[in-house]
Formats: sequence, structure tokens, C-alpha cells
Amino acid sequence: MSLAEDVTRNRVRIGTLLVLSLLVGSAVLALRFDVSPDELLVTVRRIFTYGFITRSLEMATPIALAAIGGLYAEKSGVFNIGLEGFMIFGAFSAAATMYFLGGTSPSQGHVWVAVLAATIVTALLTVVFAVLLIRYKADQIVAGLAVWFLGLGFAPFTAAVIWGSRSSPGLESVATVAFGQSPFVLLTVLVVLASWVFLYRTQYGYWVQAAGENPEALDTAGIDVNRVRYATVIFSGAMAGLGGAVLLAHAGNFVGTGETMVDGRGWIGIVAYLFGNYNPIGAAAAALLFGALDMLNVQFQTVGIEASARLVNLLPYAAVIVVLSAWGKTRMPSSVGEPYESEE
Amino acid sequence: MTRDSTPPAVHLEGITKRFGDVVANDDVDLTVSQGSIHALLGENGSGKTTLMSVLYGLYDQNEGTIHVDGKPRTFESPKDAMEAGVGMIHQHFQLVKPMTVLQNVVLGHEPTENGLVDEAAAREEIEAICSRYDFDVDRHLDSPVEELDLGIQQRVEIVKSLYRGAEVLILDEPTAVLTPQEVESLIDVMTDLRDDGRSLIFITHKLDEALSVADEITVLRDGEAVGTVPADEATEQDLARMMVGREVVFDRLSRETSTGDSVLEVEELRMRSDRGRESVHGVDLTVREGEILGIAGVQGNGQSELVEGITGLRSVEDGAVRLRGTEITGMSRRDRIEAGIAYIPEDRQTEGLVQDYTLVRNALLGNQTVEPYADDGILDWSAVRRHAEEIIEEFDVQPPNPDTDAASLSGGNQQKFIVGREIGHDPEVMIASHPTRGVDIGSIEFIHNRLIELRDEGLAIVVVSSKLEEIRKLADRIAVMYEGEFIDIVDPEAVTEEEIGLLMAGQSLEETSDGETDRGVQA
Amino acid sequence: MLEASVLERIGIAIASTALALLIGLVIVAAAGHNPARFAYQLIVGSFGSGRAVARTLRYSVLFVLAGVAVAIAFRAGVFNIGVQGQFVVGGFTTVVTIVSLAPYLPEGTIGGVVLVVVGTVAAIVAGGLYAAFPGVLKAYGDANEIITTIMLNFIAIGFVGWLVAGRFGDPEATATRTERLPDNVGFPSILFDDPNLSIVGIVVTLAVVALVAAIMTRTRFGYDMVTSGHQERAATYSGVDAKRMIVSTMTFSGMVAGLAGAIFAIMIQGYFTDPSGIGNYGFDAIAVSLLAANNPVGVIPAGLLFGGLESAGSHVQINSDVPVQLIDGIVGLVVLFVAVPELFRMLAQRTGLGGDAE
Amino acid sequence: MGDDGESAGTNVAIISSPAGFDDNAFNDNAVEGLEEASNDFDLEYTTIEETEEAQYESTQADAAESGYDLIICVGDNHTDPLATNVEQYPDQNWMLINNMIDGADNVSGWIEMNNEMSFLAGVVAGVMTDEEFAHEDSETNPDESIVGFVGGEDIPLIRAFEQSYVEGVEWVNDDAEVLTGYGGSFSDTGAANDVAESQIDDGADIVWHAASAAGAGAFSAAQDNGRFALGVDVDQSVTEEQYQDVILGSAVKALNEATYQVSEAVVEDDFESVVGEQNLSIEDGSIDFVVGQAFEGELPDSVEQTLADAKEAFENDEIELTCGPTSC
Ligand SMILES: Nc1ncnc2c1ncn2[C@@H]1O[C@H](COP(=O)(O)OP(=O)(O)OP(=O)(O)O)[C@@H](O)[C@H]1O
Ligand SMILES: Nc1ncnc2c1ncn2[C@@H]1O[C@H](COP(=O)(O)OP(=O)(O)OP(=O)(O)O)[C@@H](O)[C@H]1O
Ligand SMILES: [Mg+2]
Ligand SMILES: [Mg+2]
Repeated sequence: MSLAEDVTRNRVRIGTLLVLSLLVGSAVLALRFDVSPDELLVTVRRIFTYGFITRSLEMATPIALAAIGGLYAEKSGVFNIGLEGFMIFGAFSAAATMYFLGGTSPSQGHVWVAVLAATIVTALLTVVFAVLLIRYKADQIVAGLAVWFLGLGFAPFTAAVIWGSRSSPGLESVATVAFGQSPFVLLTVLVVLASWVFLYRTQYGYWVQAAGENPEALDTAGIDVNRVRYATVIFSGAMAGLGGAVLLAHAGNFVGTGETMVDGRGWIGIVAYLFGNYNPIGAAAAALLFGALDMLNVQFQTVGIEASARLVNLLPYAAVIVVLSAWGKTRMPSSVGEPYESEE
Repeated sequence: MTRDSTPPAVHLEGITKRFGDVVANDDVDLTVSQGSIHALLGENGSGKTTLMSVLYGLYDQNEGTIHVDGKPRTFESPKDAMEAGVGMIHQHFQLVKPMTVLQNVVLGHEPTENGLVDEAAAREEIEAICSRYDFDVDRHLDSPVEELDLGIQQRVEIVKSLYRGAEVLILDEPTAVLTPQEVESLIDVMTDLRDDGRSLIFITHKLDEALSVADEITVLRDGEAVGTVPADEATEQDLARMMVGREVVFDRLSRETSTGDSVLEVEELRMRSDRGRESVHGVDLTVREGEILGIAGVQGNGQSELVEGITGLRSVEDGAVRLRGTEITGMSRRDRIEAGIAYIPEDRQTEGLVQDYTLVRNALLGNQTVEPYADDGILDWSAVRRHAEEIIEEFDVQPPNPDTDAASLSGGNQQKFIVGREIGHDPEVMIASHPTRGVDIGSIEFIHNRLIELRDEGLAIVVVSSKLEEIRKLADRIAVMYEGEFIDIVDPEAVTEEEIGLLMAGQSLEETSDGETDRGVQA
Repeated sequence: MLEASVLERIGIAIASTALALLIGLVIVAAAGHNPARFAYQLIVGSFGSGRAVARTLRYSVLFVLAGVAVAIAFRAGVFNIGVQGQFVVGGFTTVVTIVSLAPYLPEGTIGGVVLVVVGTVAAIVAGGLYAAFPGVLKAYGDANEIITTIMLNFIAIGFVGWLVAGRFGDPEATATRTERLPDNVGFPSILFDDPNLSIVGIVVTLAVVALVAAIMTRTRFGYDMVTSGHQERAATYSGVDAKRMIVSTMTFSGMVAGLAGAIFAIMIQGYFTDPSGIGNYGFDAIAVSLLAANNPVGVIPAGLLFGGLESAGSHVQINSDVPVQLIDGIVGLVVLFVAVPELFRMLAQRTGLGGDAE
Repeated sequence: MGDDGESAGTNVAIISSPAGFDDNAFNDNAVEGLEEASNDFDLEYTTIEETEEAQYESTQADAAESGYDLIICVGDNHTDPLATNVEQYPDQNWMLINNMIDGADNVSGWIEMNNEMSFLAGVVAGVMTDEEFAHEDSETNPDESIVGFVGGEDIPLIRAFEQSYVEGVEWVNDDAEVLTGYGGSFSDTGAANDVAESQIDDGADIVWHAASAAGAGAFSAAQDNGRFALGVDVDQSVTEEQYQDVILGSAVKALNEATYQVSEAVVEDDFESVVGEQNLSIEDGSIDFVVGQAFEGELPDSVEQTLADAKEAFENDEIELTCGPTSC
């Protein structure tokens, strides 16, 4: 499968979703305002701004990172439903690192160190998770849910111990680089491309795919299936942690109240890679799409289109359902969820 | 002890392998000479696969030694075995379905350049192997494996082993899933490989195959090696005796045909396959009380779809199915079961049994609406249990414990259980698809005898099989299916196996004068 | 063998909880609180008094019902992650139905009983339909139900929230909520003097468990359903219409979830609020069901465990300074350990306890 | 504490609103008063976070059973459950923030005029968007009159904030445009940030938020884009210190004073003095606008002047707001 082919395959789904949202958007516009085409054009310009694109990218970044991680784990046969939890741990560890390095006024350097540290910490936590899943054959759905509960519990708990509040004081957000873009957006683009190449063009990628589809075949080819799975699961946790850390680096402080600042992005990450049919580029495109839909909603509000924000917020979800039912066929690797034990 | 200068390719000595209390291999010796084909025969559960798994490094033997090429070896994993030049082609292919042929072949041994898989190098090497043995695999290098026929998938497996440098190739029941044509070309491949100096171990249940292709034959029984004989000195009778420990009769069973009313009629049936192609083009058939209609044909000529059309598992495009004169074309599967269509499915593992149900629970499968097991949707488990016990007893299912899981039964025993259950429906008509595929000789005989008995009691039976010998033995009439039509109906007494084989290959027996070839024959 | 595995299940549940609590206590100590006191509070908070017991049972009723809903689907191999949404839709429907019918019925007990019954039936129907939808999408549109049900959770919460804040909001109320249920609607307070727990809720819950268990094991429908879950092709072979079975399963599961919503609305809340503020019963139910190995009867102790922890959480909040997030964390640990029976088998073998477990 | 009864002093419990504590605003402001009281008197307090509205009735009852001298319920959502519990526990002293219970003689009900507070924020925003003003990296755009409002969850309470804010802006400048949006969450700073950025993109130079803890996202949007923001409930240039260079000021309500006052009354055994409806309003000085730490003495005089006019207009009942303190 070539890159071009790949994009073509996903184009149908993504194109549909885009067209769908544009249609809904224009319908809302047309219904709400009985306006001349000129005014409509002005409104459209106010909606599709450069900032809209930037924010969509920024919104998509943590989701795409988590999605890439989850995709690798699942491709290799392990459903990491704990992405949300790992994102929470990532965001929290980044905040804590930044705070310990630079107090309430950390430097840009501290931001980068914090992101790195958070990725490592989350990866280490995932090692435990991976051992439970692979060595001790934990039920993947339950254990993943548990990670979410653990994130929701222990991140705010530790925050309260450190800061006396579940939310951190204000720290520092990452400075933008070229074109007002966050460096993490660019980093994510690289990660997405690299993970595509890795998955489809390197031997390790072959092994990952085989581990999820037919672990026995991989085993008899002399490759240790569980080693592959350890690698992908730990990678998935690290990526989710990175996603959480990036979220924090964009926001500049940790919020641990309610569903925490991660607020469902990990779940959307899972949906994104399923939607992208387990393809890194598809997953990133889906993440971008969700980000764009979300931001479109914000733009609507800003230009004063009086659709209930609450209802418009539901649009991406509805769109996912429509597209999935119309095109179905998200093909799950066939051994997902089954622990692999090589004979003896 | 041979004092040959070349050591044997494989020499196993005193191999014992236990699974808990089960002794799968008991002090087995096996010697395979260089450049030979060595057949391994034995009933289901006699320990063939286990022995080969030990050789391939999948299992650690409890006792015994392995010598490959004269050198003692211990294999921790298949990787070690492969390094020593031992390759194995499993009964269930070890292929990653959505990956391409090329990716499958190189999996685990990918040539790389700059960290990326070097596809061009891989392609070149595979093409070299293919041209050496005249394989057509290289035509499909970029297709996902799942899109290929089983025969090609198997050759992909062979190429995979060769690519990894296998000098000794183990083939576990390679012919079980193949059409006669494919079997033939596999045998060509095997002899080519042997002539090229490689050694092959060939597991099969088919005595004729073993006799025709192998140089030597070893027979296992209950985990022990009963003996090894040169193929050109053995007969089918000898081998069968060694396998089961008693005489086995191969003659056609006598038949006093007295057919009654027509039970099942199919008229102008048209069906589509999963891929959307029309795969049954207007088939007509009639089955009467007290007869067995055999449907022969190379797999993939529409038999499966035809059977599914009759049993209600696939919807019909056009045409009619009638049971005792009543049209049932639009009836659901469940209604057809209730109307008396019993079905021994093609795939006992995934269709005929729920693997992790006990036999008791499996005895209900298909009987969910049948009294006394169910009454108004409420189940009577004690009645079901009695039913399971009856089946186990009457069909000699081993182990005779209704609370064991279906998964832990051997193939033959699973099949016997299914046959027993389907007969228990007291059906109007029995459709049996490949009723003895992969089943050991003892069980085959048993199942055949039961089918004949039922026929004699007046049941109408359809047997679909690609085993000619089975069809000839059972059928009162043989309909040969070719490309979605019945190419001919023949009397089993009047034709030879070779003639049926020709029909299956699409050649009519007498080059008929009118040259009418596009019209099917009515069975 | 079956019994052994039931015992083992129970042993694992107990061991997981104990280990999770132990870790929790270590953390409490590390954070500078008194672990012995914390442990004492947990026990007192879940079963230590009439109030605590009532509170535990109140939570448990919801966990058990929602857990049964999950178990039904999982048993049949359909992953209904949408119990939360079905719960919300069910509860909301109950309130709307009762509030809009109340003016046409007499005010006394009889009218109340009729309203309760009609409202509950409405919830069951609504929950069933809301679950049938992703079932249909899966069966006939090939849409992965894990995704569609997660999406439908968001949609249920958002949409019902919108309705509660707008069209169905109580103009008299300052908070975001529907009108209150009329005074004659509610469950009688017998046995427990907790305003939000009634013996009726408990009896209904037990009856549902018994009914579902009976359907699963003793009826053709249950057999068909479970068979579909184990091996779809075998089910089809045996005459089950696989597509229709998916829809039936989802509907059945959603009906129970809807019923849970009705009990929540009638017994606990008495009106309906913005569903984003309702607890995550539907999500926790997944853990409850899996803890019970998707066995409807096993859901009772599993639900009690979760109910007890939740209840202890409330108590700890009020009576100690330990941040309550710790309880959430401990629940997470329980769930995590429950997922790893193998770990405990290993431990058991090492320590020589029940070493024959296999 | 209830269990141990170790303390001879006064015990107070405070139950959160659904947004929970640690919001650096509403809930924390109420706690702050207790913190002060605990420093001044022999008083201890326990925070009880309850974010599930369905549990309020039972949580309140559990607290009442635990023998506190005073239970403070933060937020309007407590009203209905409390109406039941004041009868169940007639001897318990209750304080309700955001509403009152008719006819109950054991409840101190505090109605805070959020609408007035929002109006004041609107007034300042309306004035500042027309002024030419710069501070550090930020500046206004006097050529356009556009301001922003960032809500948390889209619920009637916050809708009421929005409407009153809009009315405040329009009171100053009828032609001003108010861009409004909701992030959909009280904890998702990212979402609030996106809404604010979008508004700033579209021309807003002053944004105000009513998004609880998520509101920090609005501040960082102002900071990153060289604009200004306004705080809510408390002086957020103190609680969100790193944004003090863009927080012109905050519309505040003296909730801390209210909780302090009621606690004091309980300590002094004088609860009767605070029973019944109490108000936090502009009129009695407990709702106000405070200038940000970094902007003291720097804001144009027009701000102070217009604020004074607005307060006076309130005192003279010249301003009629569409929305009440908690909904429209
Ligand atoms: N993994 C295992 N665990 C336990 N018992 C096993 C295992 N594999 C095989 N056995 C048992 O070992 C014996 C030999 O099995 P094996 O698979 O070698 O038979 P086989 O000759 O290959 O049979 P078939 O012709 O059906 O393929 C059987 O009794 C079987 O039940
Ligand atoms: N894990 C296991 N535990 C117990 N018995 C097993 C196990 N795995 C395999 N077996 C037994 O090993 C035997 C052979 O298993 P295998 O999977 O090779 O069947 P099979 O050879 O495919 O059967 P068939 O004859 O239909 O081809 C069967 O009798 C099965 O019962
Ligand atoms: Mg075998
Ligand atoms: Mg301006």
C-alpha cells in the first residue's frame, strides 16, 4: 500500500465528513440569516480564518498523538482503552516536572524538559500496565478502564498533595515557532509520517501487523510476539503521555477538576484511529477533522450564529455515526484482546 | 544402523511427549533419509502433529533426542529449527491474511536497506525460488493472502519455508483442503523438491497419496510408532491394518436400492457467492426416499452455495427449493430445520459446534425449537443432556463425557457427535457436506456405515464430497458439479474414478455429438 | 468445575479489593494521614450504620441494574458501551412521561402507582429503542458498536441536557432541571428511612437479575443470544438470524439500562437534571459486569462492592481530610486487579493457597 | 470530625457546587471565608466535594448526621434537596449560597447578584474597548468596539452571566459587539482558550469569562495574542498570578465575607441574625469591580467614572436587568 493509495482510501470517508459538515454549516447559515450572498461571504470569511486552522491543528495534535499510540497497540493485538488515563498522567507529570524545575515561572527549556519527562514517566507507568496485560493476561477492556479511573483519581490526588489544589498554578505554555504554529504541531506531523513509514515499510512494522493478525505466524517466523506487544503497548502509553503533555504545554497549567483538562480527548483518540481504519495518516486526518469540527463550532458561536452550542457540539459525534454506518467496515485486527502464549 | 556416508536428514530417537496425563508420543523413533519423501500416517490423535511440533521446536520433548543432518540439536523455538533448516507447513496456515504474499514470505527474515524493507531484493529472491520450482506464487506477490485460493496459500507457505532455507520440509495434512487438481500439482511440487535434494515429511490420512508419493511410510498409533515400510512394498490394506490394528474393508457397500417418493426438489436454482458472482447457474435436482445423491466436484464450483441454498443459510437469487412438494425457497434457516432438513456442515469447527460449549450444550445446537428440548421457548436441559448421552453412546464419541468441551474432542469425534445430533432430528432429508474431511479411518468407516443405514431406512441423503472414493462408495447417483452446473449425472457402478475426475475437470465423458455444453444436466 | 470457578472469581474479587485497599492505605500514610483511621472510615462509611447501609444499597441498585445491562450485551458478544446514554434517555423519558400524564390521573395512591408503572415502562421502551439504534447500525450498516455507542452517549447527554435546560425545564426552578414528579409518585419508604432508597427498588433489582439469569440459561432466546456471542457462525447454522439477534440483544440490554434510569429518576432524584452531572453509572457498570464475569447473578456482589466503595467515599469526604480522589484511585486499583486474575492465581500458587486453581 | 468530636470549637462543613472545589473562583471563594474564620476563631471546617447533583439530598443529610454546627451549601443546585433537609433536620444550621428557602428558620440564604456582577464586567469591557490603552505586550483596539465572553458549560446559570454582561457592555456603548461562546466544560482550559482566541481573532480586545477553572484558558489567550481579559468572582490577578499582566481587573462578589460572617455568627451563637434572605449586591458593597494588581492607577479615568455611574444607577434602581442572579 503506498502513501498515495492510502490517502485515497481514506479520502472518501474524510471527504464525506467534510462535505457533510460544510452542508450543515451552510444550512445553519442560510436558515439563520436571510442574508445576501455578499454578507454570507463576509461571514464565511470570518469563520474560516487562519486562526481557525491553527486552533484546529492545535486541538488535533494531542488527539492524533494518542491515536497513533493506540493504533500501534491495537495493530499488534492489544486494545489499549486506557489512553484517556495515560493522557491524564502525561498532562499531570508535565505540569509537576515544570513546577519542580521552574516553580511558577518556568522557562521554555523547562517546558521541553517537562514534555520529555512526562513522556518517559508515562512510558514507565505503561510498563506496569503492559506486564499486567501481556504477562498476566489481564482483561484489556477492564484494565484499560481501570487506567482511566486511576488517572482520574491519582493525578488530582497527587496534584492536591503538591499544590494543595487539584489544579496547578499557572506555569508556562510553549512558544510558537513558524507561522504562529506550535512546535508540537510540526512534531506531530513528523510523528505521523514516521509512524506510517515504520508500520508499512519496516520489518518491525510487519511484525506489529502480524502480531495482531496472526501471532502464531509471527511466532513460527521466529519473532517473539510478546516482545513486539510490549514494545507497542509501551509506545502507546508514551504517545498518550506525550499527547497529554503537549496538551498541557499548549494550555500552560494543569486542571484536575471534573473530567480533568483532558476531558475525553483520549476517547476521541480511540475513535480517531478506528475512524482512520488503523492507518496512522487516516487517524491523524480523523483527529484533525474532529479538531476542525470542534473549532468550527467555536467559530459559529463567535460570529453569532445562534445555534445552541450544546447541540452544535454534538455534530462531530453524529457525523461519526453517519459515516460509520454508510461506510462501515472498520476492520479490527483479528487477534485483538487475545493474550498470546507461545506453546510451552 | 545404516553406514551410509550421508547422515539421515532427520533422526528422532526415543521421543516422548506428554501433555499432563496424555502421552501424545511414546518413545517414537523416526529416520528420514536425505532427498526422500517420508509419509507419516495415523488416525486422529495418534500423535503425528505433536511429533512434528517437537521436531519444529514448538514443543519441548520430555525425552528423546533430535538429530538433523547428523548433528544433535535442541530446539527452543521454531526459530532454532529454521536455522537448522527445518520448515513446517501447518494444517492451519500460518499466514497473516491482510498482508501481501511478499510480506508473508519474508516475515521475520526481511531483507533491509537503510532500515526499510528492501522489497526489490525480496521480490527477486522469491521470483528465483518460484521459477526454480515452477510456482505461480510470484504472480500474486502484491495481493493480500486472504484474496487467494487455499491451494495458492499453501504454496505461499512452501515458498516461505524455502525462502528461509528449509532443507527439511514438514507438511501437516497438506492435501486435506485441496481440490484433486491442487493435490496433483502439490504432489508435483513435492517430487520436484525431493529431486532437488530436499527431504519432506508428509502427514496424510489418505493412503493412496502416501503410497503414490512417498518413499517410506511410518505409521503411528496411540502415540507409538508401529513401523516404517518402504512405499513400494506396502499396500493400502497393510497400512490400514497398521493404523487401526485390524482389517478394514474398502469395497463398495452393497446396495439394494428401493427409492420412494421424491423428498427434495431443486429447480432452476441460481445463487451468488460471497464475492457477488453468480456461482450456481440454474441447477435442478431431485432426491428420493432411500437414496444417496452424491455431489462431486472440485471445491469452488458452487457446491457450497448450492448446499447453503438448500439449507437456508444463503438467500436464493432465483429458482425454487421444495420439500415434499411444499415450496421452502423463502423459508428461514430455522423453519427449514423444523421442516426436517438436517445438515452436517462443511466446517465443524466454526459451524457445527460451539467450541467452548460442553457437549450437552452443543446437543441443543439446531434443536432450540424442537420438543422435548424446548417448549414455547423454555428449555429442558435434562432432556438435552439425555440426548447428548444418547449421541455419545450410539456414536461412540470419545471421551464419553457429556460435560467436556467440544474443543477438546478430536476432529473425528467432533464429527461423530455432529452426525449423531443431526440424525437425532429425525429429518426428512440429510445434507452432508464433506462428512469425513480430516477424520480418521475408523471414524470414516463408522460415519459411512451410519449414512448407508439411514439410507436403507428410507432417508433421502445428499452427500457433497471432493473425495472420489467416498462418493463412489456412498452414492447411488453421482452428480458432478462444474462451474455452477451439473455437468453430468453418472451411475457409480458404471464409471471409474478417473472418469469422474475428468468430469470434475470439466470434460464430458463422451464427446457428445450435439456439442451441447452450455446446458446443465438435471439430477 | 463451574463451582470452582465461581469460588475462584469470588476469591479474586476479594483479593483484588484487599490489595487495592492496602495500596490505598500505604498512599494515605505516605500523604501524611492516618491509615488506620482511614480504613475504619471506609468500613463505617459503607456498612457501619443504617444510613451507610442504605446509602450503599442505593448506589448498588444502580450499579447492579446497569451492570446487568452491560452483562447481557457482552454475553452475546455485542459491546454495548452505551449503557450510560440509555440510562439517561430512560430516566428522562420517565420524568417527562409522568409529568405530562399526571394532570389526567387522580392524585391519590392509585394514580401514583399507575404513573410509576407507565413511566417505568416508557423508560424501558425508550432505553430499548435507544440501544436498538446502534444495534441496527451494526447489523445492517456494519458500524462498529463500540464507537457508535460511545458517540450516542455523548449525544444522549448533550441532547437531554439541552432539553432539560430548555423545552422541558421547570420555569419555576432556578437550577437546571425538569419539573418535579408529583407527590403521589414515588416508592414507599418501608424498611429504610432513607428518602432515596426504597425496598421497591431493591426488589425490582433482584427480580430483574433473576429474570435475566433465567432468560439467559433457561430460554431459547438466551441460548441463541449466548451462542451468537460465542460463535456467530455456529449460531447462524443453528437457525439464529445473526443480524436480528444483534438488534434484539442491544434492545434487551438497553431496556434494562432504561429501567435503571427510571429507578434513578423515581427513587433517587424525583426530577431530572442536566445529565452531565449524573454519575458515570453506565461506565462503572462495565467494570461491574466484567468483575462478575458477565454473569447476571455475579453482578449482585460486584455491584455491592462498587456501591460500598462509592458510599464509603461519601463518608470519608465528610469525616476526614483525605482528598476524596483517593477513593476514585482505589476504585481504579480494584478494577485493575480484578482484570488480572492470573496475578492472583500465581500468588495463590506461590503461597500454596488454592494452588490447584486452573 | 463528626465521629470523633475531638474539637470543642465550632465545626463547619461546606458542600461544593457541581463544578467542585479548586476552581480558583466561586467555590474557592466561599472556602476562603472559612479559612479566614478558622484563623480568627476556634473553628474547623471540612470540605465536601459533591459534583453529582443527584446525591445532594443524601450528602446534605449525611453531613447533618455528622453533627456539624453549620453546613454551607454552595450553589443553586442545592436548593431543592435542601428544602427537604431543612425539615428533616430542623435543628441544623444551614447556609445556602445562591438561593433561599422560603419559610425556613434555620437557613441563611444568600442571593448573590451575579447579574449585577456580570453587568459591571460588561461596563468595564465596554469602556476599555473604546479606549486606547497598552500595557506590556498587550493593547486595545480603539477603532473597533468588540469584546468577548467565554462561558464554561452552556447552562442557564452561565447564560444569565452572559446576558447581564452584554447588557453592561451595551449600557456603555450601544453599538459594541459582544462575541460569545462556550467551551462546554468548567475544567477544559484548552476549550476556553480556543473560544477566547477565536473571539480575539475576530476583533475582540477584552474578554471576560465565566468558566470556573477553565477560565485560565481565556487569560492565556489574551496573553498570547496581546489583548486583555477580565476575571470573575475573586481578584483573579491574585489567584491566577501569572496572567496579571493581562487581567485588567475582576468583577467580584464577597462570598468569602458572607461565609465568614455566617461562621462568625455561629461561633458567637447568634445564627438568628443571619437567618433568611441575605444579599450580596452592589448596593451593600459586596459586589464590585476590583482593578488588577498590575493595573492599579493605570487604567484610564473613564473606567472608574463609568463604574461609579453604573453603581449609582443601580442604587437608584435605574437599571433593569433581564436576568436574575441564576437564570433568565
Ligand atoms: N496442546 C495439547 N495439550 C494437550 N493435549 C494435546 C495437545 N496437543 C495434542 N494433544 C493430545 O495429544 C494426542 C496427539 O495429538 P496430535 O495432534 O499429535 O494427533 P494427530 O495425530 O496430529 O491427530 P490428527 O490426525 O487429528 O491431526 C491427542 O490425544 C491430543 O489430544
Ligand atoms: N489445548 C489443548 N488441550 C487439550 N487438547 C488439545 C489442545 N489442543 C489440541 N488438543 C487436541 O489435539 C488434537 C489435535 O488437535 P488439532 O488442533 O491438531 O486438531 P486437528 O488435527 O486439526 O483435527 P482434525 O483431525 O480435524 O484435523 C485434538 O484431539 C485436540 O483435542
Ligand atoms: Mg494433527
Ligand atoms: Mg476595541
